[in-house]
Order: sequence, then structure tokens, then C-alpha cells
Amino acid sequence: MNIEDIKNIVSECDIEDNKICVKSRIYDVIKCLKNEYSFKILKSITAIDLGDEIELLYKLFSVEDEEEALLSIKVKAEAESVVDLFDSARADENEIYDMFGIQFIGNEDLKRLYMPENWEGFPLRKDYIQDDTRLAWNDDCNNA
Amino acid sequence: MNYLYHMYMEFLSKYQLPELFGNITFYIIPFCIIAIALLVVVLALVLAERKLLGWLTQRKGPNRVGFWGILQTLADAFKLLIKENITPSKSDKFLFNLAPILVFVPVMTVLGIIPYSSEFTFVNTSTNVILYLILVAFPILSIFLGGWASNNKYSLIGAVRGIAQVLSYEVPITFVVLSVVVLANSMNLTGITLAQYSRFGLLGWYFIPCVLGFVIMFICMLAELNRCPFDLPEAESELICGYNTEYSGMRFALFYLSEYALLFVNSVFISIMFLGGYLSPFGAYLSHLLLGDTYLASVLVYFEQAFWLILKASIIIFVIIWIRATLPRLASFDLLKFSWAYLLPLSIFNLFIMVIYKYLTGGALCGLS
Amino acid sequence: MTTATTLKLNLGPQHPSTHGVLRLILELDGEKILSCEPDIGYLHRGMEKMAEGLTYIQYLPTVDRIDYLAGCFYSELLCRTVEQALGAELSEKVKIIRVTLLELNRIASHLLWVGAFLMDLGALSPFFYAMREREMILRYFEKLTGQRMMYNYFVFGGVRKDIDYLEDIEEIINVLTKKIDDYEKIITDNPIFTARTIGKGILEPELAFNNSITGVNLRASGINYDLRKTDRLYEGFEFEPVILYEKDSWARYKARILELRESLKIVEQGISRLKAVGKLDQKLINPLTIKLPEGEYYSEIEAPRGLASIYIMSKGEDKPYRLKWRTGSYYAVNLLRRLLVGEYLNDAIAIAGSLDIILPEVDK
Amino acid sequence: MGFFVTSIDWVLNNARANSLWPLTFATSCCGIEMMHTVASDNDIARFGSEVFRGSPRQADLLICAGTITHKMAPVLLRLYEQMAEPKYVIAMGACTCGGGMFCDNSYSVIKGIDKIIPVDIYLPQCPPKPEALIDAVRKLQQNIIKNESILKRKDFVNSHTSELMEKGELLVEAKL
Repeated sequence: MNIEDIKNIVSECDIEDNKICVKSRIYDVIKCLKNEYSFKILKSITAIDLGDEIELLYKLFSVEDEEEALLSIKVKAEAESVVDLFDSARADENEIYDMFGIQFIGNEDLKRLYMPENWEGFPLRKDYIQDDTRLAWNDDCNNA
Repeated sequence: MNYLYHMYMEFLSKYQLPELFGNITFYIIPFCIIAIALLVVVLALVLAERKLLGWLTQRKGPNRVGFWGILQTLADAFKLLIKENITPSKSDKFLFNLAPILVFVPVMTVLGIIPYSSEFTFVNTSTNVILYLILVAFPILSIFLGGWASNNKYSLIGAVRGIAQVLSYEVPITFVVLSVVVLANSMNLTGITLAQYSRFGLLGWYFIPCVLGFVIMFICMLAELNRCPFDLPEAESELICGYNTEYSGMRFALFYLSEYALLFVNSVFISIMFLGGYLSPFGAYLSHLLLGDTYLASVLVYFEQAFWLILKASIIIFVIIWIRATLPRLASFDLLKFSWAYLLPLSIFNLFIMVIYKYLTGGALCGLS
Repeated sequence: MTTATTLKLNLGPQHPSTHGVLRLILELDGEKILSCEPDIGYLHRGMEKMAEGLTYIQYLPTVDRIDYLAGCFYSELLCRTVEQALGAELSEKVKIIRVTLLELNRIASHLLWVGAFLMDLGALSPFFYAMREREMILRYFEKLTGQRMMYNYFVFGGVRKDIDYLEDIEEIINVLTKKIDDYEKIITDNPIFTARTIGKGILEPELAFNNSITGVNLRASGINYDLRKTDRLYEGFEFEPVILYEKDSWARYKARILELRESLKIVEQGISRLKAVGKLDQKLINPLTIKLPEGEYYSEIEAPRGLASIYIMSKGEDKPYRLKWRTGSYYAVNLLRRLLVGEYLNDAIAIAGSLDIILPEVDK
Repeated sequence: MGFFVTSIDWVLNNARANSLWPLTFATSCCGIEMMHTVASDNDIARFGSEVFRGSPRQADLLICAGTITHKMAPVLLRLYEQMAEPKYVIAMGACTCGGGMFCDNSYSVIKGIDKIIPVDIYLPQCPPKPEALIDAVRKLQQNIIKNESILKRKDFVNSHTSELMEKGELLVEAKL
């Protein structure tokens, strides 16, 4: 894998540890990695709540070279979807939408996945308050 | 039957009871006997199935209710009787309630035309083979009715599967039955039984010349009974419970009951067709052999005949349960293909062979009868 | 009046063959599936959020519940990550014990799958036979660890106590070697079984890559990717990754049966090596003072249902800042969307069963 | 009158107790132990309970095997309502008894299914061994034989629900 190729796509790109951090255009970078370096598997997308922004980690894997690539991008509330490139991203992005509330532009069927449809809040965010007062039976208690 | 009728009338006239009374009760009493016998048979069958499945899968099976668990199915029956009957609010209520009764009536009726022994057939018409074929195919209509009226998608899919399955497997059965009719020169179940009589016992039975027909008939019977590997209409792992998903309590019990009663009836029918019905496998009856030509022997022989019939049916049932413990389920597409592409041509071929055989030998192996 | 020609069927969450609480919303034309939409989350227990509020040792026992059929793998993942972060080295015996138990656990998991898959296909007995053998393994685990399914046996830096009752494992190996032959006799060449599995649910490698499918399902599609080959824990053990090229449900079945045999081999090697090494000497990490240095940690393992991995971000505290699990089944469920389209309903059940989906792994 | 009621009760209670058909309802870990209870070594068939029904209409016993989450709760309630009377519930596993190990730290687990449906037998442990499940079924059987009567059945059912209503803890399906 050649870092120069990625730098051609996005100029703002640097390497921390073994992680390639990009500032934007993650879709193009992943497309390039998939098509030109045979990174055919997207192992997972991990989201981390850093407080004011959310970091997305894309872990790509190439079976032929047994090589891994770790991409990182920091987003606020919206991110580019890679559903076109990887089917598995549909599941990952949906999970992140459910847990962190990030909108993926280009992914049509984002919905509550783990939580019920009318659940409020995004549980894995750091500002999520874990209180039961919003739940049905506690409502009854409070009213009575 | 005439013989029994006269005996009964003589018995009544001794106590100066009117003849009309006798004429009415003579047909009611056997019906009650059948109804009770049917219940006992079904309870025993369910228990046998659970015990056998337990045995085949290295378990003990029910053994806590009564001695050796023999009252287990009785407890189940009582429980189903007193369980709440739910009619789903969106179902077609009239048809929903009608279906379990409709499924049960033909099964009860068909028990009347079976010759249990040479003197014990309630309805003995000259063409009762056809009557049998019609009555046995009838429950599937009620199954469809129940599945449709439940307004449940699983029930509907189960019911449609059931219709498709029975329709395709009825046809080979008819051809096989036709070949037996050709062999026996009779459309009467007693006639077919008697035509299989020979001095050498089981060598005269029709499963020897018509082994292909026997196998086809057995396979089709499994399909008609919705038994494994053809249990698609009530495939547990696909359709929850198939057509009876919405039924509870007593109505479910009726479906359950008729299912096992049909299992019994079908096994009896196949024994009559191919395994010589109530004939003894040794040629002569045991009671005649042991007791000679006495009055006791002439009474006992009726019971012995019934015993042989039940024994043959039990063996068939055992094989069916054994198959259930062994085989996976067929795919729905393969199921239909299997019938139309293999069984139907084979059964026609079988009929053809049997006609030639009949023409050449006159019906039995040379000089046996 | 509506003229709808398709049927929407809601399969689950309470359904005998969804192996838990998976819900599939199917659109049917007759019995042919036009589209499939999995709905998950009925068992979402918030494992990842829980980690943020618990110290590592408090979190360790809950990890087994992520995959109740093969809990060892997830404890191993967590232990391994913490050990690597703190630079702890495992002794030789600990490594062998871990490999032996992991493989024993994999056998238990695959056995259940064999039974449940055949149950989906409508066969009754293989389920009982497989459960009978699985019971032996669970009894052994109970003897060793005190629990049948949630062992909590691996701890940071080693194992909770020395392994024992090796003769029990030897008996398990002896019995299973014969019994697997028996399974093959009643299942593998059964004409109904082959008719229902051969050529059904073909998983092309491209589709598998695209859907991030790993583990046995991928290897049954002809891709040689077995993490155990590069895993440092498995150093010194000889085994062959099972690769089959048929790509269908039957291959996935056969691959698991062959993998059972491979795992038995590994367990056998483990026992002979355990007998050779002496007493257990291990240097446990004091669980009360565990603080991972600031940074990100990642490790992965070949679990029975594909690649399992853990990601921990630590801010130097005694609790992880963020912990993420990656499980194999989660992506297999997503694959159903593609794989079931165009199949008949009862084939669909068989195909979904052949992927070995287990719901706590999906929902976490 | 009393004599007849008691003898009818005796027959019916014994029939009910010995033919508890469970619903196939397994959400997680405990479900596997439930499968082991059916399998060869433990064989719940001895007590007549191996007839697992997929349809709630035909089942008598809801063995709630595994964690119930907020998303699952309405489903559980509906299943319970679909079952025909008489129906019994065994809360299997620590999660269903009171949240278990997910009690304090999880946002999505319901802390005890008795907030949703009435429970007859509580069976803690995580997960309970098959022997424990058999024991629970036996206890339920004894309970049915001893304490039930056709005269009291209605009150028995009502008391369960009204008690929960009073506490305001009964989860209403529409609300979640």
C-alpha cells in the first residue's frame, strides 16, 4: 500500500501509529483501496465518541496479501456512506446511527436497530443519561 | 354381519323387547364401540409415538403418570378438554369453528367400512374401496378450511401446502388401488382380503406380486398423513404449527385426534390391501389349530382376525414413527416433483404389470390358492 | 379493493427456527421470497456501554454472555488484549490450557449447530444425538470450572486454576471420534439431506467479501483464511484449515463436521503436551490495579462463527473509554438480505440455519 | 357439592399438572439449557413436558428462558396474552428474575419479567442447570395439584394482574 496514492486523493492525510487519518472524502479513499489494492473486506466500522466529535475507524482487510488498513475520520453529525462499496457497511452504519446518531449520507435505510423505534437518545454517546424515568412503567409511577 | 344380527335379535326376543328397538340399537351400539375404540387407539398411538421417539433418541419418554406413563396421553386429553378455546377476533368465526368438526366426521365414518374380522364390518357395500378413497381425502378440505378461516399467514401457507400435497399424492394411490382391485377382482375390502387367502399364509398376500405398488402406496400414505418426511403442512421449524397454529383447547384436540385416527385408518387400509387384512400369516387360524373345531374356537377366531389386523397395522405404524425419527423433511418443490415425475409413472407401470400378471396367472402364484 | 399479490410474512422474533430472537420480514410471492429484511435488537443488552462503567475484572464475567455457545473465545479476547497492553507474557502451560479449552468449546458449539441445523431441516434424532455428546463436554467444563456454559475461567495473565481431569477429555475424544462417524452415516449421504442442501444458498467469494463474512462460512466458499494459522497462541499445534469449494449449504455443513475432527486433533495434541509440561506456573495480573496505558488496543481471534475482534480505547483509567466487539454472526444476518432472495420458504430456513447465526452475538 | 368439586379438582389438576406443554420461547443463554433439558441426558419428557409447541395457542407453560429487553417486552406480553388459560410462567435465569448481571449497568434490559407478566416460579442462577429447570417444573406441578381449584381459578388470575396494576408496574404495550 502506498501512502502517496491516498495523498493524491486527499491532501490532508497523516499517519499516526498505524492509522491513516483523513479529514474528508473517506469514500474516495476507500474506493481507491478497494479497487487498486484489493482490500475486499471491510472488517468493521468503529465509532468512538471523543466528546465534541466522533471518530470513525474503518478497518479494511485484504485476504490475498493478509494486510490490514486502518482509516480514521473525525465527523460531527454527518458522514459519507460506503454502502455502495461494501454491503457489510449497511449493518455497521446502521449500528452507528442507532448508537451515536450519525447520519450517513447515501445510506437510505437507516433506522433504529437495537433500540425500539420510539427510543430517545443514543446510548453509546458519552452524554447519554442512563435513567429509567422515561420508561413506561415509571411514567405511571410518577403520574400517580 | 347377518349372523351377528340374528344372534342379537334372538337375544332380545328372549327378554321380549320390541324388534324396532333392536333394529335401532343394532346400529348405534357398534358406533359407540367404534367411537370408544377410536379414542383408545388414538391415546395409545400418541403414547406409543412419544415412547418410541424417546427410545429412538435414547430417552425414556413419559413415565410418571400412571404405571410406565400409560396415563400420560389421558392427562393430555383432559387438559386439552378444559383449556380455554380461543377464537381469534379477525377469523371467520363460523368456518373456524366448523373445521375441526368437519375434519373429524369423515375419519369416524371411514372406521365403519373396515372389515376388522369376517363378521365385523358395519357398512359393507360392494364398492367400499371407492368410498374409502373419498372419505380419506376429505379431511384435507377441512384442513384448508381451518387454515383459511384462521386468518393467519402461517395457517394459510400450511393449508395450501396440504392441498397441493394431497392432490398430487392421491393420483398414484388411485392407480395402485386399481391394480389391487384388478388382482382381487373385487372392489370390496372384504373381497380383497379374502382374495389374498392361500394355504401357505403370507405367500398369497399381494405385497409379493405387487411389491412396487406396496412401496408407492406406503410413500403416498406418508404424504397424505402429513407425516415425516412429507410433514410440510405442519412443518414445525418453518410454519410454527402449520394449519392449526391458531387452534387451541378442544378444537386443537380434534385436529390432533383425527390426525392420529387417520394414521391408524391408513395403516389398516394398507394392511388390507397388501398384507392380507385379517388373514392369519400361517394360512390357518391359530385358534383352529390349537382348539380344533370347537364352538370356542369359532368365537375366538373373530378376535384373532382382529388381532392380526391390528398387529399388521401396528408394524406399519412403527415403521412410520421410525421414519419420523430418521429422515429430514423434503423441500416443497421436490415434494411435488417426486409425486408427478416418479410415483405417478411408476404406479401406472405397476398397474400395467399387474394386468399382465393377472392375465397370465389368474391372480395368484401358480397353484397356491 | 386492494390487489396485493405478495404476502408479507413476519418470521419471528418468537419462532422455532430463528435460533433465538431474530426477526425476518419476508415478502413472499407464493412461497418464493422476493425480499428479506432482518430486524434485530431483541436481545440487545448494551454490552459495549456496560464496559464503560465497569473495571476490567468486573467486566470479565459478563463477556461470556456475548456468545453463550463459545464463551471462552470472548474471555480469551479480553484477557489477551489486557495482557498485551500490559506486556504480560503467558507461560507455556497456560497457552496450552487455553488452546485446549478453546477447541473443546468450539466442538461444543459446532455440535449444537449440527443438531439445530438438522432440526431446521426437519430431522429429529441428530439433534438429540448431538446434544448427548455436547452434554459430555459441558459436564467436563462444569467439573473443571463450576459452570456449564459461562466458564469465567480465563483471567488476566493465566487461568483461574490448574487444569484437571484430563482422562475425561480423553474419553470425550474417544467417544466423539466414533460418534462423528455416526453422524456422517445418518446425515451426509442422506438423499433428502443432499437434495435440500447441495446447490442451495450458494455464497460466492465476492459476495462473502462484500458482506464481511469470515470463519467457516468463508472457508466453505473456498477461501483459505483461518486466523488460527497466524495466531501466536496456536504455535506448536498442527492442524489443517478446512477448505471446501462447493460454496453451498452442504459445504458449510461438511466444513463444520471436518472442523470438528480438526479440533479434536488439536485437543488431542493439547492433552499430550499438557501431560509433558509440569505444574502450572503463571504470573497473574493483579485485577484490582489494572489500568491500561492510554492508547488503542485491538486483537482478534477465530471464533466458531467467524472472526471475532475487540477494540479498546483507553484513557489510562481503570475502565475502558470505549470498547467495541466485532462478531461474525452480525454480518451473517446482514447477508440474509442477499442470500434468501429468490429462494423458497423452506429452503430459506435451511440456508439461514446453515450460516450458524446466534443472536446474542448479533445483538451484543 | 364440596366433595364433587374436590374430586373434579383432583382429576383436572392432575391432568393439568402432568401435561404442561411449554412454548418454544428462548431468547438467550437459558434457551440452550432448556434444549439440554429436552435432550437425552435430562429428558423432560418423563414429566410429560417435551411437547414443545411453537404456537402460543396450544402451550400451557411459558418458560421465559433468557434476558428480556425493552424491544422484546411487547412481544413477550403479546405471547402471554395469546396463550390460552390456564397458563403458567417460569422465569428462568437471573435476568428474568430481576435483571441479573445486567441489572445496574445496562440501559436496555428489563429488570425482571414480573414487571410485564405474572410469574409462578422464579428460577435464578445464570444459567440454571437442566436439573434446576426440571425441579422448577416439578415445583409448578405440585403447586397446581395442591393449590388450584376450579372455583378459585378466576380470582387467582385476577389477583395477579390487579396486584401489578396497583403497583403501576404493568407494562402497557402501546406505551413503549
